Amino acid sequence: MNTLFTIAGVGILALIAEIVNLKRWLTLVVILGLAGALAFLPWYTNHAESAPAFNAMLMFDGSAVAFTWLIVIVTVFWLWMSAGYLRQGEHQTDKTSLVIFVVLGAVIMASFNNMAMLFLGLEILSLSLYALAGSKKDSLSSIESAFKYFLMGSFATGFLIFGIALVYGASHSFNLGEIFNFVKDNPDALPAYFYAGVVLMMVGLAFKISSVPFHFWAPDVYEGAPTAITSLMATVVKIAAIAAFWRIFGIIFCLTASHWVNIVYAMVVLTLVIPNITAIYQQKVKRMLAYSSVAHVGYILLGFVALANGNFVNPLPIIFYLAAYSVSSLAAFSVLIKVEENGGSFSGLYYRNKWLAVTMIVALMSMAGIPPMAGFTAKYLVFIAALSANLVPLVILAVITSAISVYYYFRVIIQMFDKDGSVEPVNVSWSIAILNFIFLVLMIVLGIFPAFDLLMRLIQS
Amino acid sequence: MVAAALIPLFPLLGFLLISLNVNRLQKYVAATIACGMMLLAFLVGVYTFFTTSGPVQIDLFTWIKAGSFESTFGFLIDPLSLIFILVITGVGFLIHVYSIGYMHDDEGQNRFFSYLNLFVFFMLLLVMGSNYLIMFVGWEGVGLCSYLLIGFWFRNQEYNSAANKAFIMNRIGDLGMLIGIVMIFMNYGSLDYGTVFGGNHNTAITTTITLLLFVGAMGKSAQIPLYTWLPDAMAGPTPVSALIHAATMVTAGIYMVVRNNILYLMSPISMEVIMIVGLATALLAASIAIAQNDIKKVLAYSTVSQLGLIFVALGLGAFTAGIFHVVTHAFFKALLFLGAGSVIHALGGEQNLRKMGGLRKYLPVTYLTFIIGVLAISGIPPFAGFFSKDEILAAAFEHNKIVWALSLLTSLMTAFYMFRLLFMTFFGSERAGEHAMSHIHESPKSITVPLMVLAALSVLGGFLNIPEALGGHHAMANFLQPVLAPVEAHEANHSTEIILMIVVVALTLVVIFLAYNMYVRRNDTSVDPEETTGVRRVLTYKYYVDELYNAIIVKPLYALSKVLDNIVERLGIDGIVNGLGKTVVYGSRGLRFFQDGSIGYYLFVMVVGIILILGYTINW
Amino acid sequence: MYITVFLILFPMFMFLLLVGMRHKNPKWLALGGAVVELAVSIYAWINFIPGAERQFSIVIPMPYSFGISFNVGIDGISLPLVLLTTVLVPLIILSSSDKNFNRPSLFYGLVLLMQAALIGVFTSFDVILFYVFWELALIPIYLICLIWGREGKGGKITIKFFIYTLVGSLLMLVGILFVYMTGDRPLGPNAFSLNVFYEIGQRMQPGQQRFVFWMIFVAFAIKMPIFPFHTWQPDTYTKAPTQGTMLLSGIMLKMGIYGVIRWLIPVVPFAVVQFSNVALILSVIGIVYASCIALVQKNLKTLVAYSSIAHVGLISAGVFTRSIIGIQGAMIQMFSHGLVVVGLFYLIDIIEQKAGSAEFKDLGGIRNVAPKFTTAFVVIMLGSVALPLTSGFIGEFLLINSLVQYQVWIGAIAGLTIILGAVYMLVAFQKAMSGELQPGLASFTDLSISEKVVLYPVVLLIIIIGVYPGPLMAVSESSVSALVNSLPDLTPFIRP
Amino acid sequence: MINSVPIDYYLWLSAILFSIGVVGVLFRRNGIIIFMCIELMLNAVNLLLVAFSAYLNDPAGQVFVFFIMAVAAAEVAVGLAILVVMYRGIRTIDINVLNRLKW
Amino acid sequence: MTLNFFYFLSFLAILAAVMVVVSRNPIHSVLYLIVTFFCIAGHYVLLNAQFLAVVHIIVYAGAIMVLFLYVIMLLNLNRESEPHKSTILKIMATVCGGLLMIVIIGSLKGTEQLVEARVATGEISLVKNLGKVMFSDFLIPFEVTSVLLLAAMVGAVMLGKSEHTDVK
Repeated sequence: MNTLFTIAGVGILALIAEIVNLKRWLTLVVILGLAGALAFLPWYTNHAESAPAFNAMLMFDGSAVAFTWLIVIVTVFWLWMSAGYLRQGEHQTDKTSLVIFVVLGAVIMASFNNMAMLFLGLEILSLSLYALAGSKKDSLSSIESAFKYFLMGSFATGFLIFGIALVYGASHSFNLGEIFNFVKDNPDALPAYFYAGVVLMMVGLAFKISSVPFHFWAPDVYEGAPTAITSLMATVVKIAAIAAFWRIFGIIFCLTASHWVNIVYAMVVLTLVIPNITAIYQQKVKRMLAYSSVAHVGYILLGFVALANGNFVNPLPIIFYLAAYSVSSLAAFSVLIKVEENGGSFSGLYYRNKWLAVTMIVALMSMAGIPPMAGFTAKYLVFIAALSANLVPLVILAVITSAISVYYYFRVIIQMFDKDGSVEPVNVSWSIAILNFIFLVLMIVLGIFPAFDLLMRLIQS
Repeated sequence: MVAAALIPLFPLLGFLLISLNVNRLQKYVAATIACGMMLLAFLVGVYTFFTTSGPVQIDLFTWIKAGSFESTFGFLIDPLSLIFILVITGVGFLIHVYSIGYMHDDEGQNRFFSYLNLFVFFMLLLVMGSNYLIMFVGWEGVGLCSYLLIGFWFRNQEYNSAANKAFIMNRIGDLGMLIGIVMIFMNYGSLDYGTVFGGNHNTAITTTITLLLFVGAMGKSAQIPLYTWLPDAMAGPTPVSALIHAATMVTAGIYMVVRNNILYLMSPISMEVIMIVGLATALLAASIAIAQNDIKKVLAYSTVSQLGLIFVALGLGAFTAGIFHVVTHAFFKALLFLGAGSVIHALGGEQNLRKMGGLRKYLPVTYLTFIIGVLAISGIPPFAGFFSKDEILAAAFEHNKIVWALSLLTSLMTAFYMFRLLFMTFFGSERAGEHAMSHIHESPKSITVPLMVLAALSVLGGFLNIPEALGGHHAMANFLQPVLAPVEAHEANHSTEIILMIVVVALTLVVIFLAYNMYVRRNDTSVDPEETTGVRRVLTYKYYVDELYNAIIVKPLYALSKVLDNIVERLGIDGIVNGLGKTVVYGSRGLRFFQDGSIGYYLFVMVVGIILILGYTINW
Repeated sequence: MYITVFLILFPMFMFLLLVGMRHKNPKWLALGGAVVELAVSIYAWINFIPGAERQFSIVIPMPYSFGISFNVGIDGISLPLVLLTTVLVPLIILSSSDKNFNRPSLFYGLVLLMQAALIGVFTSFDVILFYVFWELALIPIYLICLIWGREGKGGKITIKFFIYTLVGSLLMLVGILFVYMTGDRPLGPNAFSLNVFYEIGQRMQPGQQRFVFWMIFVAFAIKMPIFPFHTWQPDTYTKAPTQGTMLLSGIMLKMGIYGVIRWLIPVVPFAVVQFSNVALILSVIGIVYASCIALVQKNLKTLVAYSSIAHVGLISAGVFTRSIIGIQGAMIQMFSHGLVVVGLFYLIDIIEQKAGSAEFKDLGGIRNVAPKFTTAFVVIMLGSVALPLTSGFIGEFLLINSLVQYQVWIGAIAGLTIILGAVYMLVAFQKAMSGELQPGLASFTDLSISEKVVLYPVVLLIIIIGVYPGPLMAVSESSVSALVNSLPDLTPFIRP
Repeated sequence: MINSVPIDYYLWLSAILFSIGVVGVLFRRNGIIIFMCIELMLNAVNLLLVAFSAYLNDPAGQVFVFFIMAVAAAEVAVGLAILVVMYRGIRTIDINVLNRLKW
Repeated sequence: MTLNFFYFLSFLAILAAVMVVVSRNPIHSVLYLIVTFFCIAGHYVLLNAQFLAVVHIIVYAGAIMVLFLYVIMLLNLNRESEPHKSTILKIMATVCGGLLMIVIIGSLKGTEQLVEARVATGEISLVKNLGKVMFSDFLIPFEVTSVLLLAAMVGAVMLGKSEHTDVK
């Protein structure tokens, strides 16, 4: 809770920085501030401690704490990585504070206990992102992506709140605990419009997590937005959206799972197949990563379905998947940013900067799910969960699509070893080199020593 | 007794010494090593022969062991193997000596001797092995050496093809044999001769086993249908033809059948098959031999024919007669080949009979020894072939008159084509080219001495096993007694036997006269084989068997392979795999158009999705 | 007990050393590492007590991971393959001594990483660990093929190879996890250990076993490869750099066979009984099919590639008989095939370097100028056609033996390999080596020292193993019998 | 007073308004009008919430409407800013012109 | 009486909403939307939510729609120049909207038993009650709203501020 205030304070501090001329050290200050926010976050919680707070508006239970940790840590890495982007142009403080607001929204989405908080958190996150997506004002693509994101995002929000309204009408409350109890007490007497509300909320959130068929915005927006913001969307925003999805459907509506789980099935199948196949033909690495990001949602949802289906209330596979994916994705984007600064071509990258290429290879392999990288362990956990819920056909489909995904990931690798490509060396600052090295280590260490038990303790639900 | 283990060791040593230093050794050193090793092996063989009483088994080490399967690397010294050891090392030694002269000018002489030594090693393994697997080692090993030696002059691709053909046809037989061996193991739990022969026999299984083993023999001993490699094998140097493709290797099949006589006697069907195959081969090959014009081809078909005859004997249960004929055949056929080699050597490589003639005054030693060989093979008493062949005919007569008649026919054809060969080579007009005639000379000592020794053996070899009808004691039969299954001996009475002999000899003489009439008096050599017609043409072209095999096996196999490669593999299997990949890529190309960049369209799809989802939910 | 750990980690360490730092002579450093590895593995062989027990084993539970442990050891089935790997890798490194790759340290580093992964595969006794090494082995070989291969831009064939094998292994992962999920799902340090895995697997319902069988079988079938999963192989072998081809054909495809022996047959014995006929028939079809195709190849390299499919078909057929003889035959034949195929590919590499092509139309008469080369070629070829007293014979005899015992006709058809194998090898030899010297080959030199250093050990080993296979076979004997005897009694299922 | 109108009527009304908003979004190409239609959708939701709040006798629903209003205002601010920037760039607010990013 | 008023307001709201969609001139759309908002405000009054109705009119009609109008004027968009979508698309859009309406209305079943459980009074809508709820239970969301508005402001300012660079 104090975490929230600290984050908000950091955001405002970033704005003030414009006035007090703190720009040079802004990123560092913000990182420290976020680290301070983490200090208020418990290492782990158990049930007794995870009481709802602030008139039951927020609840930092196990999964919320885990998601928050993940969000803040990823943001710290992101800030480290994107210091260059933030410093570009005139709006350093604006962009920084908007990013912090995104994080604030994300944390709210991970810890809300009331539909109002969900809505507000989502909107803080979205509005800041709309602006950030368009922050490269001299680029038409950036503006187009901001507009697309904005228009479709608000449209989807309409459905989300329509759903919230219907659920409220049926359950008489916005409080998650009360809704849960209401569902529990009236298992058979739920009105039809309650279910309509549930699926409309699902639509709204599915848009945010960019699951097929509500994913269309994602590739375009990811491609058009400044690369650093794209990576923010692919990591922090995705984590927040999934956290919200988990909170709503994994916890509150899990008792009615039989009414909506088939829809998620269908979304899983579509999300596994369509983006994975579409990504193959992409010519731009950034757009390919966008499709890959959508495709990964398929695996996450697979884990989600498995949990919902198996009455297994531990989001560990999802959290781990998000962590692994975020690290790999950040690593890939960090390389992409450097490459874009140097002409934008990956060809011959290995000969131009070995470590950058190695980071990219490991990142791509991790995303493709090849052991011993983190992505493999993540997929492993998801598959285990899915198998325990007897979702064998879905697992086989997931396996096949992840083999397909190798094709587009490896096309980049192939390009990096292209001998006829550009030879102009790519220079990387020390700070980014260290960051990449940390990513590299993390991707491998998370793969080999996934620290499941640690996470388990963290979640404890 | 361990000394016997040295017998194969010497040639192996020779092989290693020569082959590891093939470029460093002087020619005469290599030749000396090779011949010396052969002599040592022969001497040890003789020593063993005189010191051994009864079968002795020498186990060296466990070779292969896997689960219940165990096979030792060991030797079995018994009368049967001793006879073969002596023939192999003895004749082998002579042929080594002969090769010194014959291969003197060849740059690959050292290589040649190393191969020869290797061959002898494998041949000894074959006959000395104490179990089927060691026999099989030798069996395949001699095939390898045969391959290497047929293709010895590797610049000539035809020779290489002949070598390949030999190896592959042998391998076809070997597969049958291998499966037979495995079935032996399955049914007897061991591959040791002793265990197998003493095991429980089941007629049906034994029949299968023996037939499969005989398939191996068909390949190695050039029987129908796997005989066509042997005439082609004449591509190798002549000593090779003498040693491998006449005297020793091709008799491996006979050795194998005799070695397994206990099994074969269990299975009348197999015996019948062997006899019929042998008889058919004998007739077929003999008839082809009549129309051949290549001196070595004639001898090759003669070998095939003689081997067929021996199989007739084996099929009739006359194992001793078979072995006896193997021994005498080794002597006179080696003699004939070496004689032919001498002629070829003298004529500078000419092998065509139609370009020979009248050579007796130029090559007196060769001529004389050759005549002995021809007489021996034609079965003129008292030369070696007479006794052995007579014994086969006697066995046939007793068994079945038709078999006898056909065997006799073979024998008469043998006499005919052998004398044809003799006459066309040494009699009549001198048809060789001037260039060849200008260089003609009698061969050196290293060639003629082995000829003479072999001639002597061809004269005397028959006395090893004089039939009782002629007052002998069947010395060889008695010697082989321990190896052979006891058979009810119901010999024809001696007078019948003697009458038969007289009839045979008389008919043979008639045939020889016929040949003389045709090829010396009428000098019937001017017919170009291309212009022949009718039966003669069919015979000249060897019944078109090679063409037939080519048409029904080789070509279809290649055609099938091409189809498999180009259609099934490329278009079919790989096509499916690549097709799947391409489908995904095309799918990608198509799917990405759904992402057409227009917000209106995106929203539209979203709404459709929502309608479907809501519709699904309220219908719940 | 640290021998195994050393064997796995030392090449990894060498990999890091090679990739992470600059070296003047990465080739020799890598060779040194490989030789140390060989020495250690021989030390392990000497200290190996013949028997079925797992030795040099160590179990380290991985911190914070559900029951996955670093569970490695060496038993009779592992040791021959470990030896094969440690013998071949130095030879493979040596075989490149005349080549100047660009980025040599990366190349040799990857070769050693590959070695580590392969040894990991052969020594893992934890199924997840096995899987991780299995996949890890794919990465270096992929990169080797990609960076130093002969393929132009795009790397289509390499990626086909990678994805094809990856599909298989991912399905295997599904199978593995399925087995785990049907068990009690313990979280202890041995949750995924071999014995637990066997136990769960053997208790599964027939339907579950069938499912798991197909999931796992496909992975191994692709890796080996068994007909009709083989089409990645000839292309990859042709396009990979020779050292990559050697790694692939010499060692990597043994992973599939090893997998069947260790991770398929004992895990789902009922399903194996039920489907072994299918597997056998596929293998046997593969033998004949690949041999036929080899017959009409116009290039030595593809010919050997197809011959490899045929030989492996025989091995897998033998393994699926589930008899001691068959599996022992497979063990020895794996070793032999590794030697032979590495030798053959090296010979072809020499031809390609000196003649500029491995197409038959450009070759002929090499015998005239290169007798030592010819001798090596002949011996290795004879090993390939399984002539007695070469290592190939021991294996093929035992394999055909087991097949004939299983079903005479299957044995007979599988036995066609000894005929067809002879046909295509001899014809290839004739076309490439015999005849008149092709005018373009006049400069073909005989073996150089560095070539001898590779070929002579191969030749010697082929003959030594052929003459005296005892020591090698004794290593695996009791492990194989223990494995076969531990299978549940399935007599009622055999030959219904 | 309120009970004389069945709540279903309000639900239907808000559903109809919401759907009209959706139709408008799909119907028009003018960015600003699409945006207005989205506002219409939000208002439909507001109506729904107020109706529920009144019939359930629960003030929370109405409080939620305040939040929606606040969000709508914020959205309009950001949205119109984006729209203006876009207009500066491409001199139109026709959404169909926006397809640089595709495939 | 109330019911009739309800019908009238509803009819007007729907009509105005339809006009928003079909009007060619953006200005007209804005004006129709304002009409709709007023009707909705009327519904709020009918529902006893008078305070909300007032706020609604102030925020929407007074602030938001003015902003819209301002932008339309600023960008000089008050022409009927919008190239319309093709007829088939329009039909599809209408069909889709109709279908959506049907499924939503179809899902709005089963309201009876829940609503009748409570006695509705007008008291909840009093400013006093709303304020209590807002500043006790919903305090945090209220505070968070300030962050939301701040974020929107920062975003809008950042986007709106011209950087004196040419758009590429």
